[in-house]
Amino acid sequence: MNAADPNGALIVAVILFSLGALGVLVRRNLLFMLMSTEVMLNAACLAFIAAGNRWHLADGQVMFIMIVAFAAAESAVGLAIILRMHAAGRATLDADTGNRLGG
Amino acid sequence: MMMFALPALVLIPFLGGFAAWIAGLRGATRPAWAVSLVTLILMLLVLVNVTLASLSAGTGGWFAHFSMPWIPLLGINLRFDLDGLGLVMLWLNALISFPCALLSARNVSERAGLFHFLLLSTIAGINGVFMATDLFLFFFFWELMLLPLFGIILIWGDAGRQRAVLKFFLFTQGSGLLMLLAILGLVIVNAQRTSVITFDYFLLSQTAMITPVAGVLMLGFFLAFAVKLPMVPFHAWLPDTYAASPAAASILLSGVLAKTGGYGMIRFVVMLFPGPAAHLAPVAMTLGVVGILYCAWLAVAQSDIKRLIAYSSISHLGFILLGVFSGTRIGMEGAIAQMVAHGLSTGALFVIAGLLEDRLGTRDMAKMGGLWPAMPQFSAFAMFFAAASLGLPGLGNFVGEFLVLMGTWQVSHTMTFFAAAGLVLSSVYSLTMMLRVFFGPRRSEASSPLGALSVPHVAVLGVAALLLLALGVYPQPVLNLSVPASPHSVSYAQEQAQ
Amino acid sequence: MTPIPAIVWGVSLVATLLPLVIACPLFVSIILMLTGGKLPARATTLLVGAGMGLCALFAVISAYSFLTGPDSLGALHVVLWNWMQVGNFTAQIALSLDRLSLVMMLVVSCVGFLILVYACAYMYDDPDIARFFAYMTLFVASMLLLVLASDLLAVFVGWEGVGLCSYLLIGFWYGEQANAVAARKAFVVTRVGDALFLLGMLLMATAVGSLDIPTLLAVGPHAPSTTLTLGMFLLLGGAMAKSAQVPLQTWLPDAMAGPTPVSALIHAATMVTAGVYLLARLHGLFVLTPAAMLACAVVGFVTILLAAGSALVQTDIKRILAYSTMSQLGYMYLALGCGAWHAAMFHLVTHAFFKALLFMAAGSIILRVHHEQDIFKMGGLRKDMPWVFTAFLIGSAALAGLPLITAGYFSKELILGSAYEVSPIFWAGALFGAFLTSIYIFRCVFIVFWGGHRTHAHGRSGMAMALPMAILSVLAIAGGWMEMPDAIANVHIFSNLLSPVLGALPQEHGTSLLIVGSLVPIAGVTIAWTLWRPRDVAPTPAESPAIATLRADWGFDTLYDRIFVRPFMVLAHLNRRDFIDRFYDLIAALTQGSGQAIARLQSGQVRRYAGWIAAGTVAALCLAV
Amino acid sequence: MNIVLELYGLIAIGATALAITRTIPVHGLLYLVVSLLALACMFDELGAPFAAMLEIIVYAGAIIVLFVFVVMMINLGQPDQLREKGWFAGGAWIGPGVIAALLMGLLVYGTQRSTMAVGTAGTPIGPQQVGLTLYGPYILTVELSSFLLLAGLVSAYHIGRRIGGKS
Repeated sequence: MNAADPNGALIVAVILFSLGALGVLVRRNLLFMLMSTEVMLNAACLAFIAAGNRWHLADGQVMFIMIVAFAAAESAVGLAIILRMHAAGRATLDADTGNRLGG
Repeated sequence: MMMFALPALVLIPFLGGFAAWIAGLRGATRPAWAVSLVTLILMLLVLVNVTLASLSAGTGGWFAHFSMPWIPLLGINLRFDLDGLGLVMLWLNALISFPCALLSARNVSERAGLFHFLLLSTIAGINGVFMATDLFLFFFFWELMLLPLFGIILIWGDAGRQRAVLKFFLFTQGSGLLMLLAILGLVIVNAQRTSVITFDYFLLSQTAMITPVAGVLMLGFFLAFAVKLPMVPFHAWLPDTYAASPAAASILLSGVLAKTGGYGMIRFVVMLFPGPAAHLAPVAMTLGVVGILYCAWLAVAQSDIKRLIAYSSISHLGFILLGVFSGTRIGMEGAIAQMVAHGLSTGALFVIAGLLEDRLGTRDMAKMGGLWPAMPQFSAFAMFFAAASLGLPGLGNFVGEFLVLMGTWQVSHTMTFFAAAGLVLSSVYSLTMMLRVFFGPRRSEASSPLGALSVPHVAVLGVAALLLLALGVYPQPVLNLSVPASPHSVSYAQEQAQ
Repeated sequence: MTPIPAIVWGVSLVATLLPLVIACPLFVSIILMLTGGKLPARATTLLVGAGMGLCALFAVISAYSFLTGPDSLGALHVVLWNWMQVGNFTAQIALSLDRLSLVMMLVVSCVGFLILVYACAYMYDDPDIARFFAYMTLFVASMLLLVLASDLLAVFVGWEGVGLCSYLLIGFWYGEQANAVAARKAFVVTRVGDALFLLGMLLMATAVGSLDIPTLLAVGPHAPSTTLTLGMFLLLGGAMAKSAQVPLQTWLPDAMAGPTPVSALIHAATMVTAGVYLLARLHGLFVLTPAAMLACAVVGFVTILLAAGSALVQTDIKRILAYSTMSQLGYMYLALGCGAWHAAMFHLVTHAFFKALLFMAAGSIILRVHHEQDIFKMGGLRKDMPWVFTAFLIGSAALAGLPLITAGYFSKELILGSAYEVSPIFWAGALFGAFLTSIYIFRCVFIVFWGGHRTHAHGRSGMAMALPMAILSVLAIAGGWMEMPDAIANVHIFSNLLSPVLGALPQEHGTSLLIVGSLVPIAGVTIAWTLWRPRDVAPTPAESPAIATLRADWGFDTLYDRIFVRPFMVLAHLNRRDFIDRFYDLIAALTQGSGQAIARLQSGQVRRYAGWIAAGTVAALCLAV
Repeated sequence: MNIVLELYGLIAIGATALAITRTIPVHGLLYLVVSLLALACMFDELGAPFAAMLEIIVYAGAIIVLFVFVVMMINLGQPDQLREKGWFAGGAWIGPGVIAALLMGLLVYGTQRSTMAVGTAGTPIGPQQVGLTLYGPYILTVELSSFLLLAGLVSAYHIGRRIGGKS
């Protein structure tokens, strides 16, 4: 396959990252915040892969694998917390009520 | 014997304090009190011994010396030297500490042992401050005298004590830090110059004379002592602290502790950095005058008797600043005489205020009034000390104030003029205090019967009155004795060697 | 360490007695203080009588032996001890007796003795009699120190000492708030003068190097004239406050709150004249500063007229006497300002006699009419108390200066003569003052002693009160005969006595001045009679706003209250919590506030944290890019 | 310019934008899957086929399914939708929008300032190469991520444990 232009990929990564950040900041629903985090992680992956392509090294993909592992752990824990909050009787998944400890 | 007398003056009260603590562990008040009194008497005996030996050595210069290595690596020694100024201050401390111990017996019923321990530690620290000639040791004692006092105020003070102690702590420790920096700076400068690390006062004084950064270093010392004295923009801690302290601590604070500031000004600012101090003098004197007037003015408006005395005390301390920085011998002598007289008169006034608070259960002068018939003897004493505090000639304070004014007059007529206006204001607040507390119609029924004074009170107030009178009519011995020795004069040790 | 200087006892009798003159009342005072009121009243009065008697006796003996002694023209010094010696400044506690201090010492000790004897009876029933006499004797001791001290600084000890005793005695009946307030006012106002005095001393000490009065007089004239003028102005300020001269006069009328013997001794005979004495002692320097002398004369001149005007409308008998004291002191200041030292001293002496007498008589009246002091509530007392009436009449005559028969006449004529010498305006003003004096004092006499009864007098004045009054009555008449103008009789005992110290008496003037001066008091008495002679209706004080102002001391009190006292107190109360302290509190509050503001960031809201992280990233990128 | 790459990029961006603005979680998740698939295609275009496969299998296949499970378990309903709409009030966008825009602008500026030259045309990097690198120089990282996964496992188990006990 032909090597693609990593610049374009980088811009896409940046836009995706910003969108993810926007999601985290805007959404009050914990579920969507976790999803936005995933988006940000993916954007980082894209940047790594693009860089790996540019230098023609496998390290980019290694980093991708690490990120995937991290994302898996993070979403597992995050979702567990959401479940727990739900089970504890928290009516909504509103993140802004998270400061009322005791749930 | 003389060799070990100086460290003994520090060790005796400190160890005595431990003994009092142990004696008071059972909860009984009496044994702790007895131990503390015995300790003070022992200390007094040692002091008498030192004084006799010093007098035989003649006036001027350094009387006694003690030195022992402490941390040789950094050139820190346990070094004590005694000159006339130190001796007079030691006497003041010894005299003031007696009423503290004598009268505290009544006020303190809880944890008396601890109280006596803290009190005696403070006294030990003050003694050390007046003798230490190793700057590190000086700083050590400087802190040692303050820390127990925080404890005393915090445990036995009145309702506003926490805030007061916080203020006291921030001011004194903050300024103490500046002094530590100045000490270290001086040591480093000296080490660069002579490649010898030492904290010795006499050696450092050589460097202090010539170093170009002397001005900055001096400011560090100056600020620490200005806060302690206190000088006017830094006085805010004092009224709160005095008002919140238990009687013994107020007496000690106003009687001696404030004088450590004046002592430090003489020994570590004017004597150590004569050049920069002369440059600073107009500022310091102006602040002194401002303090005299401003605090006298504030004193007039106070309704809390302890705060009134506190402000009057700051006002009088302005004279010390004025005298020390007047740069004249006469002003310096006046400042020293003022320190002694002020220690006695203000200490006595705080004894009186403490007793009033004790008997009436309030410090608010609006609730007093017409107390003279109820306690004539006591009121007469109050009148005496009020007169002393307004600078009545024939009493000690006048000697100090007159000499200070005389010294100031030679430097600036304007400042003297304003300082003399302070004399008028001092009569206003002193007499206002008398008017509101003792004269006028009886305003309230006392919470407890007012009765006669106890024997210790009469003794304490009587002795203070006699000493003030003696200082007022025949101050010459004190004036002769209290000449501060210069760091450049031959030290006692060298003299002995010759 | 210098050895304690041995007390230098002079060989002569005088040198031995002189310290004792001061020590006698001082010891009495100390004993009374230490016993703390436990002595019975009889023992107290005996002790006081004995102590003061000894004091007066010693004073008379030492005066006699001094005048008959070898150096009766010079001065005798008794150095007690070195007070302070710092650098090249030395102050000694030393007494010196010359002819000037001798006169003053005699006045203080003898008049003092008489007044204290009177007071023994006056205060006998007061429960606090011991305290009263402790203060009184302390006052006499301080006053004698003031008079005899040879060092200005030691004079200052006495100066402040009498001030303190005056304060204590004005506020003696402290149960009344007003008395204690008046006492404080007296002390503070005189303290203003004391501060000026102190500054004057500092100036002189710096210029001359010593405060020893003989040294000052010897070396002082060589000082620069501006220094000298300034110094004399400052000392004059101190003297004026003590003598209640305009503009520092406001304390004296209020000082009448004290017991009447106090007013007699302190606020008429002795303390208030201390300023006159001081200036007379320093006349050698004073004469070199014409500006200060002129100021002194003007002050005296103004005071004469203002005080006489106020006295004219007072209703309180003691306040009338207080204003008259002020006015008479004005005469002394006028005399001093005109360089008539003899006249000033002579008037001081005669004034001490007749004013003490007047106060004693007034005290007797007050005591017997149940402490009523309003003259319009008295009346017809001539028949109830003939002897007191006689004494009061003699005192009034002397105060008014009725010609030939009274002491006041001769001393006032001496002053008028010297005033004419300087300026006819001074003379005319002083003469007008004398006119007013005779009006106001005889107004008082006619209202109090003539007319119908408006109050009931009881009891009798005892022997101890009558005798001093009798003696002073004699002195108030005969005291003037020791110094008469040549036109009447060539008697110059007083001026001859003082000439060695004060210089020769200046040349006298013709008899025309004397005649005018004699007629004016008589005219005044006549006018007083026409205005206030007994009528059918009871006299009432005239009322109008102008008179109210006049009665309130020309509004000086209100003015000072508005200008100084009230702003001072109001501002002090506004700033009671100390704005510097507030400033530190502000710093503390700011620190605390910012801490809380930052703590609020720790909200527990994940989104906010994320926002901050993002913002931080943006900031970091901004820096990095 | 590689048009295909840009196209995939646009799809990813569009899908993501839709994903984060949905009010119904399942819709959001579906858009997210689309976005992930587009990204996988980009990976493949960028010469990382192994990563593309992993992206589809692990991300889209495992993690998103986990999300779906959770969505099913917490059973969100109509009121939640309305509330979500309420949370989208205009004001809520301003702050985050500004920050995100700034972030984007800065990152774009930063990455484009030093333009990356198009790399040397090379063959795609296969799984073998990746595996060798992973278990060669990066072995320590692998171990660390195993810790991380273990920790995630334990904590997820611990947090979720008491749900049953409570009901």
